[in-house]
Amino acid sequence: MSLSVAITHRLGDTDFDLSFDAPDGLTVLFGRSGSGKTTVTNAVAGLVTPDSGRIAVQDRVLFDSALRVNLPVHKRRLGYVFQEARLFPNMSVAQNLTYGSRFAPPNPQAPKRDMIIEMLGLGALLTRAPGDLSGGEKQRVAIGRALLAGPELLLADEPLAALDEPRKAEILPYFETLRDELKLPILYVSHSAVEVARLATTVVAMENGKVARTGTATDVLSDPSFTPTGVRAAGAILEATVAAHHTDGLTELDAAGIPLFLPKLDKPTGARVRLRIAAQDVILSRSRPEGLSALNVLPGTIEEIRAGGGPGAILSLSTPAGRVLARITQRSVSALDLSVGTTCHAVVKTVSVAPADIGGA
Amino acid sequence: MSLSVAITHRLGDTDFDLSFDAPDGLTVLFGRSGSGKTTVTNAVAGLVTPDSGRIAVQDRVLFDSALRVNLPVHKRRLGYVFQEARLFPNMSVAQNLTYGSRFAPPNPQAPKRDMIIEMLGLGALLTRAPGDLSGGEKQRVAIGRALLAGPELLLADEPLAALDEPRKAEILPYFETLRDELKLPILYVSHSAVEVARLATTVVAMENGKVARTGTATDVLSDPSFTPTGVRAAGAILEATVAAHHTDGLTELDAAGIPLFLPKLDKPTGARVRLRIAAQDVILSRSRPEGLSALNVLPGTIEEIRAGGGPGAILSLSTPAGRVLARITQRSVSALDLSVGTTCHAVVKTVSVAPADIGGA
Amino acid sequence: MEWLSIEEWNAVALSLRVSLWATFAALPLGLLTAYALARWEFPGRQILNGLVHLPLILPPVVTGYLLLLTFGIRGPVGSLLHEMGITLAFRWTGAALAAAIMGFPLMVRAMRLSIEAVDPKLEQAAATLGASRFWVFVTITLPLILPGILAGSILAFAKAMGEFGATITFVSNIPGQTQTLPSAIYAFLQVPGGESSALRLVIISVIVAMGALVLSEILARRMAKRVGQG
Amino acid sequence: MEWLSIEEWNAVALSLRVSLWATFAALPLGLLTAYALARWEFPGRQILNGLVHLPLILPPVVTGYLLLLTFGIRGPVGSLLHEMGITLAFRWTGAALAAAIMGFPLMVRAMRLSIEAVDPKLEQAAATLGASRFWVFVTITLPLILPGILAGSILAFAKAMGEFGATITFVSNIPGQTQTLPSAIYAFLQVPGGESSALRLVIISVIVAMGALVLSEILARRMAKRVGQG
Amino acid sequence: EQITVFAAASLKTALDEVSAVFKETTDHDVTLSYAGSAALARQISFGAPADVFLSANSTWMTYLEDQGAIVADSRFDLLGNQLVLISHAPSPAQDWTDLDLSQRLGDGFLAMGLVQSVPAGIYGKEALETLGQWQSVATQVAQTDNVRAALALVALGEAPLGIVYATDAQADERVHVVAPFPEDTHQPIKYPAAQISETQAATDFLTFLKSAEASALFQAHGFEVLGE
Ligand SMILES: Nc1ncnc2c1ncn2[C@@H]1O[C@H](COP(=O)(O)OP(=O)(O)OP(=O)(O)O)[C@@H](O)[C@H]1O
Ligand SMILES: Nc1ncnc2c1ncn2[C@@H]1O[C@H](COP(=O)(O)OP(=O)(O)OP(=O)(O)O)[C@@H](O)[C@H]1O
Ligand code: MOO
Ligand SMILES: [Mg+2]
Ligand SMILES: [Mg+2]
Repeated sequence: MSLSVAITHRLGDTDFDLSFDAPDGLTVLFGRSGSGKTTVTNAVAGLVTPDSGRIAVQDRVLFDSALRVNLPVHKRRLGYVFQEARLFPNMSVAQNLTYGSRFAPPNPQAPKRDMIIEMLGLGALLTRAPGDLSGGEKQRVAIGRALLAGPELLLADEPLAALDEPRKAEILPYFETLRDELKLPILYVSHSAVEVARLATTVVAMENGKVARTGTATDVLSDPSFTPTGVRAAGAILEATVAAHHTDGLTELDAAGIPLFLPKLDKPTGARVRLRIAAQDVILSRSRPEGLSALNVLPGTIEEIRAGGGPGAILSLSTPAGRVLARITQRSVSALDLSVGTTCHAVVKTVSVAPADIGGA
Repeated sequence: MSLSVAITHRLGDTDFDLSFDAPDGLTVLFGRSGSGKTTVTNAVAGLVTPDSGRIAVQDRVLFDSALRVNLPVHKRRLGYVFQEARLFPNMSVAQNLTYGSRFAPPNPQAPKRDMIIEMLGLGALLTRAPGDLSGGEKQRVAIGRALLAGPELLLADEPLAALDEPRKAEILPYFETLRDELKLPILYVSHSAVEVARLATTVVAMENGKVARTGTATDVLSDPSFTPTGVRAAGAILEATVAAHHTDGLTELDAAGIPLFLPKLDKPTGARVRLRIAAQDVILSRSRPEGLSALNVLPGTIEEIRAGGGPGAILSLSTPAGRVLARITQRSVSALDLSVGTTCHAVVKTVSVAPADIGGA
Repeated sequence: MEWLSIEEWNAVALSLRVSLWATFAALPLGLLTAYALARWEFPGRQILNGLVHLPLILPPVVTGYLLLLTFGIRGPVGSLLHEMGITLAFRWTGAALAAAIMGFPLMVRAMRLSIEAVDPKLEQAAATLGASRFWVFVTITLPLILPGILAGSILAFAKAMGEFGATITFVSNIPGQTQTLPSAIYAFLQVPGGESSALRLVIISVIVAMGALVLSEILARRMAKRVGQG
Repeated sequence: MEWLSIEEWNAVALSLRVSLWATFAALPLGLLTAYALARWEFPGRQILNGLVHLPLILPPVVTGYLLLLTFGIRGPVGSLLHEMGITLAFRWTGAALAAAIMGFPLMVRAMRLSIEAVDPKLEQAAATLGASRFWVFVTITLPLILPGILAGSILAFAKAMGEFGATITFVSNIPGQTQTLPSAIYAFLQVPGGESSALRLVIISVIVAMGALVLSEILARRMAKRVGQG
Repeated sequence: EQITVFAAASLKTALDEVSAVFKETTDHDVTLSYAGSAALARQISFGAPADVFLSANSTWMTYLEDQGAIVADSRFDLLGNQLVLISHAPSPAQDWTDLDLSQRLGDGFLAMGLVQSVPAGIYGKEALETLGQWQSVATQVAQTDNVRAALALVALGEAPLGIVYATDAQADERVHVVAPFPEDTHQPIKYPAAQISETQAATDFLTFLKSAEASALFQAHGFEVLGE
């Protein structure tokens, strides 16, 4: 059990009472503004002392009110990317970046300074004072500072919210590396379905200081009844194997026998990958469609139809590759005469499985 | 000419030299982290005094180095939502919200306090101190504070970045109202293609202190060669008229004779609306597709095919409703034998024109 | 109370009056000076800064003597004020002036430190909302520096309660007019066996000043709670 | 220089030595006290706070008298120290002690204000990066409060340069040992025709203290530039 | 040998000269510490390293004597002084029999030392009481912490009249002596001296104070030398 949290706490009018156990990997805290994500993260960091409970990472107990254990913040060996950058105004960018390394025990696994500076595009800013940075630049420095502390547990509170898309696309794979290669336990707060789908091993959805739902990213995001941050978050996660790299720049995946085409993936043949297919990106067709630009077609059987309050419906399709969600209009449901048990085809455009939605499985 | 900016300025290592004229409406400043968006916004606010140049809103000159005009900040009648909330720590949330109104001349047009509190979900927080708010809550208060100042010019620097999707969806229409009904000139910094497409009258794309490109949202976003914040931003903007509201919750639009179906729009029949169709959400079909759940089909002729460095291509389609962009794989381009002049059909799922992508025209 | 003579009670009352007046009268000018030193660039800034500190640097007797030269009935300023009907020499008002001047550097330094700690970004935010410089100061800066103003005032008040050298040199010791607690204490200490009488007055002086101190701490806490971290 | 006698030069040198020692020796304790008052909750906090302010509240003569009672050769602490080979009474070290104690409240208040202005969020951030309390203080808090430390030190130094009442009462006015500038000025003012000699010394005292003041301002500016707004 | 002399501050000018001569004529070195008599006496009683004490009044010397802090029988009255009424405005000398202090004062102040603790103030009040003039001026007395401050008030014209020692009046040309106080109106003004340590140098210094050479210097500064 990598990260295990069970606490009660009272903050202002909000009563926190939550517990979740997350396996190795990256745990995303998900939920609306004010639901308590930062507070939980602070509790793990030791910046908030819960009224009672227990917090442990791997086999290290950070806090246990019963055993009267409460490891001081600086002994928890964290990196914390705060929601606001919190750079040290008395130091240059370079000094901010290396601040943590002087306290950390030597760790050959720890990320290298130059690599981080390169990845975050901080090369030109090293001698700057934090006050002379733009909002996004500050946040990048904060990310670098946390990573360079060589932490054994990484906390990140909406680390990418202030960044532009290309920068996000550059940084996201790095979080994957931390998760998969360095096996760093990560607690990650995010509002973004894309980030959740791509990074989360486990999703903890919060509501008003409580856990509304936990589960694997696949479970939580493919549950058509659970869309806490808007319908756009609904989507399914499939696993597939890299089958071939084609000369036209496409990579062919094998999802339980079904070929899927994606823009070139930087993974060796045979590698397992994880794909997110947003429910709204799926078109359903009764017959196998011909003459369409969309390359990916998954045959399946309708398992469930959930009509929302609006004109839409979310259909859950059982395919050989796994469950796929489709969000279409109720008008189409009746026009195509779809009901539970109907067989049909899910059509997914190649490129709608966007780079940011693909992660190593 | 609603907002007209022409300045040169040096900040650290960055040389600013830019000019743009934006008509009435909402101008989005768009660009990568560190490109100078906040600096330009600060210059309009009067918080940064440019080395030279001229800034005017409607017929009010705010700054003119030649005429030696430099209106003090407090006389510029602004509302400014800063990138960081900057709430007054010595005041409650309620006091923060009404701070500007005591200085503003009485203005029957100004938004009503209760309406803003309701929209931003601040009702339960009014007596709180700013230090007791979550990150997103702070940002909401900051938005409310700027709006309640009854400004004649609104500046907003990534106002929605810290908010979750449902909250964004609640606030976006309000910016439209400000733009369309109160005719408030707005300068809006954003990284989000969705926000740009939905809100922008004019887009000013910045790069390293310079204007990389300006134009209407339609122009800039439908230009397949210009995708500064990632391929996801490419897309076309169509104008249409509300034709009918159907009982199944769909609204039918008339786009130059082509019927388009959308989830219920809160606009009267006959109203003009603006739709964003992201290039990646479009599927192309040689024949008119049958038996698909997608309701919207636009026939057209291929005008341009732009193959990028990767496996994808962006096709520009001339349809009766206007230009539509489609991003598909080059493999599909050859499989469907598409070339300039080919007629084909653009298939768009109803719901892929998501609520946040629709704005009043 | 029996253990204090009427004259001693008068000294207590007078010391309080002098110290309170000194503190409150110095407040506006102290605040202005602190603000100017913290935020404005002007020629003579360093000179003003030096001038403010002068009473701290000079032995109190010298300050008192300079006050006498300047604000005495024959002094350039004193004679002018005298014509306007304001007499400082040999009056409690003069004692208040001496106390105010002696406490001025302490007051200004404390206020200046807290002004320098105010984040200009908040003031900018207020300006964008339509607040003129004046209103920014009143609604944002002032509330944020209240703890500093309080700290400065309490320092000045405490100093005023203990000030002796400059006061007695400037306005001498006229029971009921200018005989403050420190003068009375000093007088007792000048005669053998006067220690116990002096001690009584010292205790009173300590009680009064400590009361003010504790009060100011409570106030400051309350403010700090309100102001918190934005 | 000809216009100062050797004895007067000695007084200048001694005053400098006493003031510098008083300031530097008081620094660590002053910082600790300021930190404790600003950040820690402990029983007796208010009492400590009162004690720190005492030298400000009491007339200097009383402070000097209490010092004599406590740290004199026959005093409880003084006799102990004496046995350990440390004599304060009637030595320049005693003058430094008196000056340090008189300047202590000024020093502590200034430091405390700046400690209270440090955003605990920055200190938390440092802790998450592995810095223990001690290192947080050294690497974050201390650099951020340097302007306050400087302000406090300069106040204490200026006060030390001007301190007279407590010093002359505690350690007398012995040339070369305890005759500081203010004591020398006092002695001149006690005799007919001494004013011009006193004036010379006053000018020197002002020049020295102003020099220190200007220096501290320049230093503070440089720091402020470095620290800026995060 | 090295000796330290604690002396009342008002003796500074005269004593500086006297000790300079002493240093020249003997091989002793003298350090002089000037302060108020009260401060010096207390310091001596707390073990100050003084060898000789010159007080500006008898009470503090008696205080030390009672504590056994001075060398037995070494005490003697060294100097005397006279109390005078001075004015800022030049005025002819007057006799106390036809001088109405209250009337001369008008609404001005009478500057003098603290009447309960500073010697010149104590003597002054006593004299005015003897002369029957205290009651009429009591509320107009501006008391200072030392007699030099009272002199300064009159010299600057802040107070029209003041009571100081003749030695002070003589040294400041901005003030004018209106009337000396008759000696029988107050306790005699005495500056007692005594030996604190039993060193030879201290004895020598006290002996030298009584010498004709020293007497001449004291007299030059207006003091009255009290023979034994
Ligand atoms: N005070 C300063 N001194 C020197 N350089 C500065 C200063 N403030 C900003 N800059 C630099 O100027 C450039 C523009 O900054 P600006 O804050 O306008 O960027 P931005 O577009 O708002 O970025 P972001 O999206 O990250 O907020 C950046 O490269 C930044 O590093
Ligand atoms: N110091 C405090 N006193 C009282 N209530 C607080 C305090 N800090 C936070 N809260 C409240 O506790 C709840 C949880 O706050 P928290 O900061 O954990 O939210 P969050 O999920 O991180 O939100 P966001 O996405 O907006 O950052 C919120 O309702 C907030 O208003
Ligand atoms: O320091 Mo003073 O001696 O009386 O104020
Ligand atoms: Mg948060
Ligand atoms: Mg910015």
